[in-house]
Amino acid sequence: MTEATLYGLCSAALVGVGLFGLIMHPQPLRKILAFNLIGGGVFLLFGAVARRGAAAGLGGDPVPQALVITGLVVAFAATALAVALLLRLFQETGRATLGSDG
Amino acid sequence: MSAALNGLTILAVCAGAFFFLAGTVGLLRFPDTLSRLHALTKADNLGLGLVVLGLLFQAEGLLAALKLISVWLLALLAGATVTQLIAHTARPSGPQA
Amino acid sequence: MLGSSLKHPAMADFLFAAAGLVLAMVAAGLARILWGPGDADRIMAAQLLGTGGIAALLLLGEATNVPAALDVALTLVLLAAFISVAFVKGATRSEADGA
Amino acid sequence: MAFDIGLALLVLGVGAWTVAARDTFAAVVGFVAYGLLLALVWVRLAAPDVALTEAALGSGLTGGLLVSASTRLRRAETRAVDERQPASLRLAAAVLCTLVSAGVAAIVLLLPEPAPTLAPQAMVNMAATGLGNPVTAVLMAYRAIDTLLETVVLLLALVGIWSLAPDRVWGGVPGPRHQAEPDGLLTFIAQLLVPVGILVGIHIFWVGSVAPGGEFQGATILAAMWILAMMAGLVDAPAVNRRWLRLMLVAGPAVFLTIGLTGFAVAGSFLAYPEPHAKLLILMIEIPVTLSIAATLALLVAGPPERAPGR
Repeated sequence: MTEATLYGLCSAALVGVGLFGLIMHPQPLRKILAFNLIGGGVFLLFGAVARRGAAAGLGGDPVPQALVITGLVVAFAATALAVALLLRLFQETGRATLGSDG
Repeated sequence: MSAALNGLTILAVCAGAFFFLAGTVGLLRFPDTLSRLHALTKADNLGLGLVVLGLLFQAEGLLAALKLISVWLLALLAGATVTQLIAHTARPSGPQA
Repeated sequence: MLGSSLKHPAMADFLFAAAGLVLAMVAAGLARILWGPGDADRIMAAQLLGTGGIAALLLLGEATNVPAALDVALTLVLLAAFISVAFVKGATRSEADGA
Repeated sequence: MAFDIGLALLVLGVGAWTVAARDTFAAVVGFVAYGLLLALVWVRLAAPDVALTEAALGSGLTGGLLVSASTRLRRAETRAVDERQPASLRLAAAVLCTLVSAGVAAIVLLLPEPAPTLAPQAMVNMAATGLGNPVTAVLMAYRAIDTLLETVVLLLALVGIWSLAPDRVWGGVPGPRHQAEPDGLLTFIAQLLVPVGILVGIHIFWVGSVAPGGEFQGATILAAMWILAMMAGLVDAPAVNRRWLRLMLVAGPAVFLTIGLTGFAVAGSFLAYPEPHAKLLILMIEIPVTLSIAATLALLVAGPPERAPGR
């Protein structure tokens, strides 16, 4: 097994673990964390694909690597927006949970 | 000459690894927050410092050496200051362990 | 400060093994995050992981000839300090919120 | 290989802990550790540019944001009753997630052989851009439109956050006013770290054209240093209705778009750079874009306005 395959399998497991957290946790902050966990897994999958594409004297294919950098920035923007919404909810209601009766 | 430098690298890196071991043991074994803090700062500073020293013997060029030293100094500064800040926040409620 | 073009292959192996060793010991320290009991302990465990992770990264970069590992280490150490300050500030703000 | 297996297991273990932890703050600390380990993984996968981004943004800035949010929400979290989902739901979710993981794993194992790659094309065309780092070349030349749109996405997220401000502080100053203590520890650390951090940020931006680094990584470090200076009370956050601030935020995308549109006239298509000037044009885009991204990222962390704008 190559290291690309190894980390690819690791990414598959991370996506599953993150998805589980996203479904099971009632608190929004935990959902945001799980969303970022899934993100890490997906980016790692791109990394494995990039590593497999090593050619022309490069250790990896630069195109998926650049896509991951773009993805990380967008994931950060989404996280910041989600956190701001959550803190605003907390300020308004004193609660940090979703649902009808908290 | 190169063999001597390699020997120094091995010596320093091994000593650094030992201090990381000591820090981990301290973190796991010491009874209260403040003494763990004490153990940790020692391990941090010396472990990373010795690894950096070891790698300095292998560094290519002045910039790389400068970066290595900066990593250590920054870790030292941040670690020491942050440890103090944490000690302050840990104190009002007392050691929590 | 001799060029690493002269580096002995055994040296690369040694540095690589040392990176693994430091990482393994730091991983053991991670158990602290699992136990808690206080936030301060968790931050400390993360800090040990941070320092150990940086040491492992430096060793790895030298072993596999990735000079950019130095920049990654510099970034990590700066951002680790940033996170710790955010923790202290957040804790004091939480007290202010509750007052 | 033993190293890689250990590292992969460690990443997985920390990831699982982040989900399993009962306490939210512990989970956040786990997430920061997860990011640090991922940076190591990226070095192993021969992607130092991504390792830098992960260290700066994925773990660092995101970690700081989540740490302060979780410490502030502490009070609300303890009040929230620990509602455990029913076992049947847990089982169903576990089965679903296992299936998803198995699907992704199957994709990994069934990837085509030999692996398709754009690396040779990237290398062949890199000379035309005058750059020495293929990842920067992809971001700034071949896929420049993605990068342009991304700077716009960041601005949209910031508009979204600002629009969460209550009416009375509309256009005001984000965050509380942090008091500087002249002899305080925090002031001391900030005064030492901020200048060094700015230097490192500029260095990482600057080497990005020939070595791992670039505008996103450099901008993230600059943003973190600005926030650090705000938290230490060295500077106050600006009111978000300030004209200079608005200009700083849009300067990057605006210059990018202008040079992109000029591409129609001088090189025949949108975002095409005339060859002898490619490097100069890319640099002309990169400098304002870096400043704009740094300001946007810092304000994304600072959050919506909380104090009325002063005059």
